[in-house]
Amino acid sequence: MIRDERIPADELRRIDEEIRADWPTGADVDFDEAIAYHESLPASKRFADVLEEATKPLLQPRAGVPCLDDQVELLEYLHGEGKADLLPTTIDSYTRDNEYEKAQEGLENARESGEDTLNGFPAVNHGVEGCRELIEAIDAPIEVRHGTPDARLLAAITFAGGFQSFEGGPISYNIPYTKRHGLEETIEKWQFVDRLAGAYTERGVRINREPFGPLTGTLVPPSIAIAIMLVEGQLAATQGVRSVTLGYGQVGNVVQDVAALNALQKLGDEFLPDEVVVTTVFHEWMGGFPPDEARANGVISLGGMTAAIARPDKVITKSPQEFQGVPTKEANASGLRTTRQVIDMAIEQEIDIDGIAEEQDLIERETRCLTDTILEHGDGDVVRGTIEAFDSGALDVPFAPSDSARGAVLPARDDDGRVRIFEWADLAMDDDIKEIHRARLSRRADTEGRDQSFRMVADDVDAISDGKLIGRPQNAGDV
Amino acid sequence: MIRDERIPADELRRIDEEIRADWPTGADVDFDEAIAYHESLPASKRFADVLEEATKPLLQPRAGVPCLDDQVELLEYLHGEGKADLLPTTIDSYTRDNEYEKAQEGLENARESGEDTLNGFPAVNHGVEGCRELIEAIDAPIEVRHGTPDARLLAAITFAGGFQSFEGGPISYNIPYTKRHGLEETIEKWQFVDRLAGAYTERGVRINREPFGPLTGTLVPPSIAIAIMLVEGQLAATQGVRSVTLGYGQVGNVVQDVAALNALQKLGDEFLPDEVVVTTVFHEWMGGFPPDEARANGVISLGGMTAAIARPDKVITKSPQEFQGVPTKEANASGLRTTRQVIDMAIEQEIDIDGIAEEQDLIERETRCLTDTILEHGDGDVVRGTIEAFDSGALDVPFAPSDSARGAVLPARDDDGRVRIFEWADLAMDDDIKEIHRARLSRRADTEGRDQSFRMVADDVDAISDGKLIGRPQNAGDV
Amino acid sequence: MVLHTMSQTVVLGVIGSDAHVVGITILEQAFSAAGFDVINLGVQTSQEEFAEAAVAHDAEAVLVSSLYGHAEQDCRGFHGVLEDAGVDAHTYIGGNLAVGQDDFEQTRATFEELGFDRVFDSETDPEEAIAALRQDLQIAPTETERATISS
Amino acid sequence: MVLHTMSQTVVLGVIGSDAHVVGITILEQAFSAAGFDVINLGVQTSQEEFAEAAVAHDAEAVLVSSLYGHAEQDCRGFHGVLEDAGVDAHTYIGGNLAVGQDDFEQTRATFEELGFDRVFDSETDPEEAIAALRQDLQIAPTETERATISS
Ligand code: B12
Ligand code: B12
Repeated sequence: MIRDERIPADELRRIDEEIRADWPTGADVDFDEAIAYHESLPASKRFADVLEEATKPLLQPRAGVPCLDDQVELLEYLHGEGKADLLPTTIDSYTRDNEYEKAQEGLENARESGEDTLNGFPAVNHGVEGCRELIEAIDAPIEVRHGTPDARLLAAITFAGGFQSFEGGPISYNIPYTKRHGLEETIEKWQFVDRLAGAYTERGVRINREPFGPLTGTLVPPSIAIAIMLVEGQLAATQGVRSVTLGYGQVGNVVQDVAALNALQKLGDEFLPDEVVVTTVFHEWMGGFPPDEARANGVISLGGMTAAIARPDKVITKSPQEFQGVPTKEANASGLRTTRQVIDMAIEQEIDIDGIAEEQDLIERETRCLTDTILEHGDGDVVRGTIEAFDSGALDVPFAPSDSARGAVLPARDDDGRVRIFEWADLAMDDDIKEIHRARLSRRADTEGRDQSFRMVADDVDAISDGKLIGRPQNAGDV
Repeated sequence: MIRDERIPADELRRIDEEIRADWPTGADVDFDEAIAYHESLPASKRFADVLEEATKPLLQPRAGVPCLDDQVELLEYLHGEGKADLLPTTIDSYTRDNEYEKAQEGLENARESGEDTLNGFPAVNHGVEGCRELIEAIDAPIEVRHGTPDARLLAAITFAGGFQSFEGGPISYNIPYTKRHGLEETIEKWQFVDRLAGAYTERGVRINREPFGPLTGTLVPPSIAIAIMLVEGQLAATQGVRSVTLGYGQVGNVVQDVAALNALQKLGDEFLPDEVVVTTVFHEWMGGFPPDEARANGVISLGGMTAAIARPDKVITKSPQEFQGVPTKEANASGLRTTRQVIDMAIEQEIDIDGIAEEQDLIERETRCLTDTILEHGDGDVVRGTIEAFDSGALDVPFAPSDSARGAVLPARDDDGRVRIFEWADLAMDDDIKEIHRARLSRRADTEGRDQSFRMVADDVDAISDGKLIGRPQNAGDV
Repeated sequence: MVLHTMSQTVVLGVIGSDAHVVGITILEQAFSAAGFDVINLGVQTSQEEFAEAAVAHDAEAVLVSSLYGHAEQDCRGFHGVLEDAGVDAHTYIGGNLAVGQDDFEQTRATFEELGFDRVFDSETDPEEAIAALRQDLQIAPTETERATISS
Repeated sequence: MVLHTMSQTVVLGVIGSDAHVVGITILEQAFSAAGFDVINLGVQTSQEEFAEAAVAHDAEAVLVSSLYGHAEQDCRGFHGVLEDAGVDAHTYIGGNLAVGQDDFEQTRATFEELGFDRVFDSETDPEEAIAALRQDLQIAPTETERATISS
């Protein structure tokens, strides 16, 4: 059984050669040449430096289209018209499944038809050269964003291709993104990704790694997200990563979101080794959006407001077309500018909201229950502990589609709109904390004159897209 | 010289007859018949009741086009698609100048060309019948919004036409809206408007009156706006008005805006007689907007957020096209829905921000300096006092285009973005308060490494349209 | 009038390599509450798995969900696979069926051509789909629902 | 090269019954700071008042502002009035010149036809207008500004 240990150099080389044989473009990767290439890049394209030196939250959208020239045009637009500080390249779903053949078909199809028949940029198929053309065309740092359980080849090619930031992790790109990949398997594969990033780091090219904080995007209780971020941060650090950006997805309650971002930074600094620079990223609401651009702009703005108060290092913006499908570049840029306006109008204001410290304290205590149980399950080893804790249900993620998580925990909002846990299943949590949640939820049930039930959860899932934060019953008393 | 006294019934009748002779449609007004007409209206169209009974902030846009059928269509759209709770009818500029002839030309022009050659609805020209058609077509209360120094005929016709709410007042529709009308003149004319509203009120038709709080819309210090609201509320009460909605325009600093709205309600309740129901209206940012719909949506959302925290009775929304010109109905509805989404997501949250009580206290003290000076100037009479105080400069409004105000007071934002007074001129204010402003502004000057000057004011005027709250110098140190 | 009121089986799943699970979680709960026996195959279900489950449970309907934008590729040949397996069930598809900002009527036509009996967009309320299936299967509403309707 | 550098007079005002004063307040300050003598007529200025002031102060330029959407009506015949009064100055207009969401190129054409030498939209930075006027009047930038440019 694997453990949280650094992959030895020869093992790294062996796997590297093996996976590069998976698709022809793998052959073009040359580590030493890649280091030289990264060294040739200007300071404005060094992701970790730009992010860590920023004095206010940097904005980054999501964006990926199949063809290279279209991707260049898209990113130029988001940089120019959207004023994005950091840029993304979102990878298509076939690549995420390692189906490079299908991705190739889709890419050729897209080239011929001019239509976007893939939902992202197939970076493996574009190869090192294609990636570098993109890096060279855009005067800003670019991150690879995906959702790939086995991202080894993608990492090898995009790192050599000049990308200096890579989203994901063994839990965060497994549990929400796939049904059948075992956790042990994805951890092993991501140890390679992190080790490769660490190898670049050793040579002075600090590749930024960003675990995917929002998980299933749907009412994830902050402590569950943070515990998983801490684990993924630790795994990355073990493999030599020195720039880690921990993520968190907005739940919509300002106090809880600010408290969670504070806790994330604090616990990140505490749990990760001193030589790692820990930054945070806040994702604007990742759950179901309103089917209406005007109302979606309201959701986006609430995210901007929260970011202005919490001041994370980075904000991933949404577009007003989130509900409908992949946004046009105009809509994507508009989400960026709406967010920028709200942040810039609010960030110089002193906005100290009551109760943030208490909520942060609760989140930290909850998170420690989970990190403690992980260490206990693994007899001190975080890899074993994570696998065992998910297995026993002591660690769980709501709405997890994966067979590797129980997905038995159910969240619901309390009367103030904060996300609490309604069904604990086997989640490892102290009784006094459970009691706090229970009391908060029962206050809501009283307000609504109905029992706590899955109906409440379902109502909460739809609430924001229906225009509210809390899924109250339509007619008071229609139990 | 006029005083704050109720117009006697015979005088009311005399003026009424006189002004109704100004334009042919005036002849159709019959007070008793109008009372009967109002009584026939369903509860859903009773403005004062709907507003006063609401449990959350009601939303109202601005909207007016020249032709009746277009106005019906526009309001139906804003009610249906925009989900506006209360509707407006904005009057054109010629009518505001009592140039009914020119308005008639514009109206005929519009009817022929199909173009909106007037910037609003010429209600006097449409007459009692036209107004009633509008009232009947829309299943919601409708307010007359304008900017007319002498609104007597407009009031006579729109009240008889079934409107139950009327914006404006002798100061708020004089100082920001016109150069040459004397204050004594507009007060006299608005005493008639209020007296007429009072006459309806006596007969059971409570006409809601809404002084225009934002004044020049540009960095108006809260206490100046509130003092003027209190005066106009008192004048209306004297004439028999029993439903008064005091207004306030967002300055963009959340703490200051919430504090101002709290102070407005508190002082309104204190200063106006018990038999008057005092409600408040919050205007989303009334100054220059960004020339970009995406960023404008951010400005609008910050207004929604502020409203969710302060919970005024009504919010006047802006559209994302504010910068460009009169908005399309779609853009107008979109401003409503963006605002609604933000309010509904935030209003159930407990968001208690530090420092609101202190800021409110400061605003109240400032306001009392101004109301005290008014009473002193008028030897206890608020009408005389207002005229004399404006005359001496003890009362003033920044950027006032009117010859009746000095317009010598200049505002600037402090380092936290709150609007302070940079140039006091002769404004009546206690020295300790002046000292507080001075200290706050000098902190900002220090931050920016430049002197306080008109340059700072000009930068603040442009700041929000340029994407920031505070007009910082472009390059630090470019003094 | 005696209508079919006994419990009926529907097979539900997300096709292809799509992992969006929240929608089918809500659908499962809604169809169960409406009296159907729901076989939820979860996310990332292949065409063959849908066919096998439909056969195994003698399903009256197969409900396919797709959110991630590859529905068209994932559903090509699906009705052939069902036919080959001998499945004769109503087939519905719903979710976010095209990549990008599509015109839904065109999308509907595409999926009807592929063989689906009904096509739903992502604004669909579960109740709509339940009502449609009841109509297709000629099932009367349950007692309680009738009570609600007539009260 | 010796260019015209002495102080020049511009007449500024908001035409018609428009009361939007903030824009001209900023313009007044910017033109003054740039070395012009500014005669600010304020808001709600009639065509005749513009003409009288231009004559009285021998103005080199007349700057008309309009924000409220009635500019076209308010400016009809304006250049005739100026001519009759014997005014031979550069005429600029700026602000929000049409009601509603207009296409600016069309608006520009409309006001050029009415006789204005230059037409500015409401995104105009005062510096742009100053630069244009300097060009039209062939004025060199002031000492300090030259210093800034060359440094
Ligand atoms: C949450 C979410 C995620 C989560 C999913 C977590 C999980 N495992 O479930 C995460 C973050 C992991 C994710 C990942 C991805 N996502 Co996603 N996601 C969303 C989001 C925001 C909400 C989806 C949701 O849960 N809605 C709430 C539920 C209740 O509603 P629903 O899913 O629409 O289902 C209802 C209806 O559609 C309908 N319905 C659905 N199916 C069916 C079937 C039938 C027969 C019937 C009758 C009705 C019906 O009834 C359901 C219940 O009411 C949507 C955008 C949105 N809608 O706001 C994007 C969205 C669906 N995702 C999208 C994309 C592209 C992706 C990714 C490919 C890219 C990425 N961003 O990484 C990956 C795909 C990963 C994969 N392999 O599947 C796109 C799809 C684009 C398109 N179709 O054109 C969307 C639209 C976002 C966007 N605008 O770009 N996503
Ligand atoms: C503040 C404001 C008000 C205040 C004005 C207070 C005052 N007395 O100044 C109040 C609330 C009273 C008001 C009233 C009205 N307003 Co108003 N108002 C605005 C607003 C929000 C900002 C204007 C402003 O001060 N901008 C800041 C200054 C610095 O910029 P500026 O005025 O654009 O000027 C700059 C440039 O335009 C340019 N410029 C201007 N003139 C010139 C001239 C030359 C020669 C040059 C070179 C450059 C130039 O340089 C200036 C300095 O940088 C605008 C919308 C916007 N822009 O966001 C609406 C707006 C101008 N108003 C509008 C309307 C319709 C009205 C009303 C008729 C209706 C109403 N709502 O009651 C009344 C009119 C009253 C009247 N008789 O004039 C419309 C005009 C519609 C159109 N043109 O199609 C606008 C665009 C709002 C909208 N979208 O509907 N308003």
